[in-house]
Amino acid sequence: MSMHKCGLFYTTYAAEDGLFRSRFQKLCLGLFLAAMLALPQLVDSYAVSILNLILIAVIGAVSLNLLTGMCGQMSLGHGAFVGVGAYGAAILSNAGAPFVAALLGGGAISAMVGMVFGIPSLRLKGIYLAISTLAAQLILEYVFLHASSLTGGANGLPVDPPQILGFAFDTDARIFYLILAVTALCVLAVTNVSRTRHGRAFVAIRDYHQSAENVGVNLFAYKLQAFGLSSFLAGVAGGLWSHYTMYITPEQFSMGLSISYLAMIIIGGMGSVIGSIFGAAFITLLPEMLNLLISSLGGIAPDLSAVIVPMKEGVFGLMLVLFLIFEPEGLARKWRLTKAYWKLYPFAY
Amino acid sequence: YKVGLLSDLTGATSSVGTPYAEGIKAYVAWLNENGGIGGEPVELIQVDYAYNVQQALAAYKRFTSEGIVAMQGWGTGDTEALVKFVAKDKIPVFSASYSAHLMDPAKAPYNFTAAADYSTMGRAGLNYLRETWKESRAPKLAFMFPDNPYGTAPIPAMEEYAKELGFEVVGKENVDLKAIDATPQLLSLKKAEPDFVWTGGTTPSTAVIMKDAQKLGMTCTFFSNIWSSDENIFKLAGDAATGHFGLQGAAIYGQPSAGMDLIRKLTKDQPQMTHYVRGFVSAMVMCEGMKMAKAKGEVTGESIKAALETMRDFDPMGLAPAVSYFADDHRPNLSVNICTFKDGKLEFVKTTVLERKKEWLGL
Amino acid sequence: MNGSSPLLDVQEVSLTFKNVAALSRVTCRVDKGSITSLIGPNGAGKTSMLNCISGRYTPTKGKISMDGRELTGVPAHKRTGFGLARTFQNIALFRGLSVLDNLMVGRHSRLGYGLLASILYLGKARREETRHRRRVEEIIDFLNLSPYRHTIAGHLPYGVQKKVELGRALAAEPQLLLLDEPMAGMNLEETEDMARSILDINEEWGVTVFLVEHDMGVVMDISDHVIVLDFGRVLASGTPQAVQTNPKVVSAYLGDEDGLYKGR
Amino acid sequence: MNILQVMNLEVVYNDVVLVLKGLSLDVAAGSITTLLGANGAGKSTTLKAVSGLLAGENGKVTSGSVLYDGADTVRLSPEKLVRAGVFQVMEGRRIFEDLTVEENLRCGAYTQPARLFAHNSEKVYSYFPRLRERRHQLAGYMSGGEQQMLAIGRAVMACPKLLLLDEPSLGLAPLLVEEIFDIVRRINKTEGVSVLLVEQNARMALSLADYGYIMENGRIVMDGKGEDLLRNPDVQEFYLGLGHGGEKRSYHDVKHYRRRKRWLG
Amino acid sequence: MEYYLQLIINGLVVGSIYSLVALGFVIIFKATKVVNFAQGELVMVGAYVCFALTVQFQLPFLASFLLTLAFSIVLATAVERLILRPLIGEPIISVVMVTIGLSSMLKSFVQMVWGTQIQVFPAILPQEPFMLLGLPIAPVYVAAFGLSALLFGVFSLFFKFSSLGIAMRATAFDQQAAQSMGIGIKSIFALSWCIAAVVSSIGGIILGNINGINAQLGHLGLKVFPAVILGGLDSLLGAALGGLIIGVLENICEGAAKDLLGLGGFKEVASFLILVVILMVKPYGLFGTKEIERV
Ligand SMILES: Nc1ncnc2c1ncn2[C@@H]1O[C@H](COP(=O)(O)OP(=O)(O)OP(=O)(O)O)[C@@H](O)[C@H]1O
Ligand SMILES: Nc1ncnc2c1ncn2[C@@H]1O[C@H](COP(=O)(O)OP(=O)(O)OP(=O)(O)O)[C@@H](O)[C@H]1O
Ligand SMILES: [Mg+2]
Ligand SMILES: [Mg+2]
Repeated sequence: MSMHKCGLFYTTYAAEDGLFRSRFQKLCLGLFLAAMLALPQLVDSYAVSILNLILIAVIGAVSLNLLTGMCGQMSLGHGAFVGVGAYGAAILSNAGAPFVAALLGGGAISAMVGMVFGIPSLRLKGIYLAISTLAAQLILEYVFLHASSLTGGANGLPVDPPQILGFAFDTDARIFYLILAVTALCVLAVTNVSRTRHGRAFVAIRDYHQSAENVGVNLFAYKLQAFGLSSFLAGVAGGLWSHYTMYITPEQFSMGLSISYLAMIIIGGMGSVIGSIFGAAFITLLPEMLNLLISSLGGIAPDLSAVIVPMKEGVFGLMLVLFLIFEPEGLARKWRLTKAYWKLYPFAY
Repeated sequence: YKVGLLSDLTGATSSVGTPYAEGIKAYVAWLNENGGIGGEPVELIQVDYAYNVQQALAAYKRFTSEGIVAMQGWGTGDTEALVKFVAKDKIPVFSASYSAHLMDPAKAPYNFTAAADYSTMGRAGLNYLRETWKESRAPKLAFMFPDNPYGTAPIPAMEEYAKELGFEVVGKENVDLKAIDATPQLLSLKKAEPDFVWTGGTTPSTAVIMKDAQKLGMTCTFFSNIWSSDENIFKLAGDAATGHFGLQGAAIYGQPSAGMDLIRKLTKDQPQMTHYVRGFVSAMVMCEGMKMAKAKGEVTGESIKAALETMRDFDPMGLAPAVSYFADDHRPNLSVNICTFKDGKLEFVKTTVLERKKEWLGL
Repeated sequence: MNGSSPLLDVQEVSLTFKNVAALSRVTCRVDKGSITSLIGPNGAGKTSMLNCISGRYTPTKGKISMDGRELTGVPAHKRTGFGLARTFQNIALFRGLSVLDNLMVGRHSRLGYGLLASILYLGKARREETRHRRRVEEIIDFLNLSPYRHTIAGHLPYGVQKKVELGRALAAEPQLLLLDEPMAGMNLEETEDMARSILDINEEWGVTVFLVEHDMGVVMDISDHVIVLDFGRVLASGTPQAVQTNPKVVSAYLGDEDGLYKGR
Repeated sequence: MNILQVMNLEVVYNDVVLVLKGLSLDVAAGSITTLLGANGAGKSTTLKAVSGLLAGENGKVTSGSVLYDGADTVRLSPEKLVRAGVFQVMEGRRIFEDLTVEENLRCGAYTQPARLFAHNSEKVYSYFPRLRERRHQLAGYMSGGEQQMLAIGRAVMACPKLLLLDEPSLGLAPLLVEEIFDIVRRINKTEGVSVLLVEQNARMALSLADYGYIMENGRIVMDGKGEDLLRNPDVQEFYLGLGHGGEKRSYHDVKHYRRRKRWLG
Repeated sequence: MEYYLQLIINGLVVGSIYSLVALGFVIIFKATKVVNFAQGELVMVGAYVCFALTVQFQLPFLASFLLTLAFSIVLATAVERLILRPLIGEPIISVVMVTIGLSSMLKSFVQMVWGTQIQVFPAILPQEPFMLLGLPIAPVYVAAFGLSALLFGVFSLFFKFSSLGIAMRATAFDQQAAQSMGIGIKSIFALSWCIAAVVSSIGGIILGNINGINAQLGHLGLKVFPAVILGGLDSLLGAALGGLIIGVLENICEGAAKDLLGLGGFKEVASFLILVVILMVKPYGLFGTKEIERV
């Protein structure tokens, strides 16, 4: 009879610190990635495009989670930071920069703008800061519209699909791989930050800024770094978005976008990277599911669907409310519970 | 044949988006009962995108994966965002965003509209006002519009044309779509004493402007574009609206024509907004293109576009000025219905027809 | 007294809020290697004093220097670099972090890698993390916190939280440890435990301790030197024996003589 | 006659953590009764169970009863209990920092008719002259001792019959500890308020109290008259820090082994 | 010069609407520490209900006014009970998000019941403007101005001197401690929401008189943020003045940006821009209570 170890034991700190601690987890990840890679071949382009939207949203949500969930600085202007990246990348791309450079450049511009709007965090806390980021949202929207020589103003800005080394990512399936890769990198980056010095400092600022300062965390510098990194990633999401949609207008980066990012991290679970992924998927899928439902109802009972259509926004609101009331830690907690259950399976008790 | 219908039923523009979509659906339903496209029905797939670009994009992807051959779009943001997609996928789109640059096939090869662009409307309005101007001095003109893509779109073109016609432009002011007060802007205009003021917002914001202007005792005449002067203007502005002008791309409910009789029949004499009529026309023009394509062979996005580009002076049952498209010019016409606000009603005045000038295309 | 070179030197420090003088011209010193206690009635300015030293407040007047280096004007977050660490009167843990991470944050200023290294988390960052983790584990062992290593700090019992806070301060490997009422709200057993830890820190690790505490039993027992504040002024200063018999201290702070043991 | 009788009380937090495991105690009318115990033993929980404040923390009484003046109060809301004369001074003072001293007192007097305010506040100011000086100051800026005085002052305003005090000496200077305890004694003597006192400072508490209970892990493990408990060798060792000869131990002598003696209960 | 003077007066006049809505916001915040992003939607619902009663059910205005207030009370109680009470003690962002969710639900509710069409209010107030320093002012605005002044006065006294008002502030600071004083925090919460909803409905009725109502009316709530933050979240005076200041600033900016910079459409952004600048100098707004931060 052989003995199996029950539970996990680590022999080095590094192993305990690893992202995927057991062989089983690594296997799952491998399977998941393989499935993702095969997916565009298996499903239709609508499904792939939804996946693309989700993946872009994941970057936005994960980056907002870094700022709001981890560092505790609530931002109502994240949509605009995505917009800065979108415009930045589009302008660079149109000026002839290669895609990767444009994407990083857009992120960098967004990071700078984000840091500028992060300056008030030096003095403002809580809701006061949130409102000042709302100001950022409105000011940036104004700029998108009025700097027409750069942004095309009201008419918007066309962008070509991304090209790397002559290969054009011009179909949903092709660009999917590109977006998937970038998203994976961004998620990895945030995960890494969260388990190192900077991530801990961010959480420290969130939990008790006075004592964070006394253990040597430079509050302002770290808040700015959080704003900077978060908007950098938001900018990358924006760059992907602009290259994916190939046409950007100021309306795409309105306050509604900021709110839906917040909804994503709330529903996913504040401060949790995996939660942001779930949240992004949930919020992106919600209107699609409702629309599908309404269309299918439309076939059966057209009168009913007329009543249901206005309920869509209500359902979004209701979801938000229900999650906050019944699952305030979001989908991330559900995930943890499921995982804990399977880890001990079949010896769950 | 499947046709996508992207509408705003719940979002920021839902108050006009809903009747527009109703118009489209009414026409298609009627068409299907009367033979469809050469015997085949048109199946509308409606999606409410709540005026959100991302949802519009997702909806469009769903349409394409369901195999639509054409699409009825709606607002500025979503139409613009889809320009490149529809071009690539070869799906002709009729939208209710009448930006001039969508009329240029070089920039937006698969975009069509059933009504003249905002710039043309503005020009037509100016043209009419200039014609009726009796005094010897140059008429003074001012603009009031929301500071958004839709509001700013026609302004440069109108300014240029106004100069050409001998207007003196005396002011430009922004009034937000959600404004509840336009006094500061009007105060600033009042100094310049304009004779005519362009209002390029929505009906509520136009109503605010008209009321505040009346309150301030201003005597200027307002002329407003297609989205800012529907039947609600009297409800909101009361008699402050009387005597001003609105520009329309389609008939007003009740304006006699064959098409209107049909609409009356379909709606059982329930009055409909002009947006309904315009949606009706938009669907009609699109279906006409599909019929033409069918007559030549297969109905695909590409063939519909080709067929539409051979369309000459198609009369949408008298509900709107005749429509023609060209391979290098997607302006349906350069005709604009001028109407005035009188006795609590919109009243048709005349149709102004401008020359199809090449240099105006896309501007 | 062990050693007489001052580690911390407070010169004529005054601190005023809108109209309250929390500290007025306080001069005192903490000798290297000693346990020095700061006592005084509520509102005397003890916490304010610690706040001035740790950089939370900026004195209106006066100078504070540590090991000969001027502290005044140095921002709070840089003072860990001077070898300064503190705990708080009301528990100020990072409630959402595990005990281990709380202590790792305590080491924040000793980790040197930058944001980019954090993002990539390769080579240098990884090595440093492991190295410092080892050190932190020692502190965890020392304070008997191992059972709670991965527990979220906010879920711990009060007494343990107080210890984690001490651990977090220790993680910075300070020369001077400022403790603000570490025994408040603890029962005898925990008080003895905490006192023992403080003595060990002082004796074995050679850390100088500046202690604010109302438990006279502890203060008089473990301190080398006691400073008494009253209304923001130094009322008395000296050995525990000298201070507890000082009539001014008795009437302002201790009450009758067995006030000494009122602490316990 | 007992004003308070707690019988076999069980309290559960978050539906999982069983904190009180059948606790029973009595408070005689007009007496001071003290409840001692280690950190986390459940002292505050006991008080909250009596005053009805458990619900706010996800706590529930799962069995047992609390009789106040002979009537079961387990299901009563805190506001009803305050009106009936049970008032808890919570751990950590919990004053309303952005209200002034006087406004804090008005909160304390919330259940009392407005006309009594002047009289009662006069009484508080006579107990705590320092509060009178500061009546218009924001309470948040006061020192710890003053805040504790205010917290007790608020209780006086409510004219309770049973006062529950949770660690009133926490963080107070020795002189003030004495002062606070004096005042508790005065309130008890002059107004006949019964007091249930939870304290870490066993020496003070036992010398003040008529009767004392010692709890461990959610149960009472020992009880007796105040002075009896003071003389009990176990209490002396574990709560008073005295060696076997009754002399004060030095902290230097406490060795590294962890004493974890528990009474069996 | 007269032009600028008129701009200022007009700003004050329009600002009084902002003040009115802001007051409701501050009342909720003061008693429950809830930052209510659904304030605009409360206003909207009030307006719609009153519209439905007067126009659709043909009730006399006074009756429908009172019924509207009654409805607000019911709505507020329900909202407080079902949505906000479970969130007591949760972090600020959760509360903000729940009110955002609430605003979506209210908007959707209005669209379901009344559709998306613009609805027009019966003219309750006289329409004839009167002149103030050469500027005609509609009576609606006078009503708003008077009402916000009145509410400001009443509630300032209420929060300062009445037991209930003080108890509300105490509850906002520390619910459990308030409970231990015998303050029934549930009724305090319900009450403060009711008051705020009533104030909002009145605001909605006034607003409906200005330019009809549609489902986008709630956007007004966004306007209120600069006002309340500028004044200080928990200050009634701040809300009252903040609204007026924002009104004036918007007007001045509209004029000045035009005259000096040639920028159009600056009005909407201006208030937020100025807000950020002011907050940098005064992080708790003009009259907000500074958070007492002691360690
Ligand atoms: N941030 C502040 N703003 C205004 N006054 C303050 C502030 N911090 C402290 N004070 C005042 O300074 C004085 C000293 O307070 P401090 O907290 O230093 O006292 P303490 O000696 O630590 O008292 P305790 O033993 O109760 O902790 C008090 O009167 C207090 O009100
Ligand atoms: N709200 C709560 N949720 C979950 N557990 C709790 C809660 N409050 C207290 N506990 C747990 O119940 C136990 C008893 O707590 P209680 O506060 O009653 O102890 P105590 O005897 O008053 O201790 P102290 O001396 O620290 O005040 C502790 O283990 C504590 O962790
Ligand atoms: Mg202190
Ligand atoms: Mg306790």
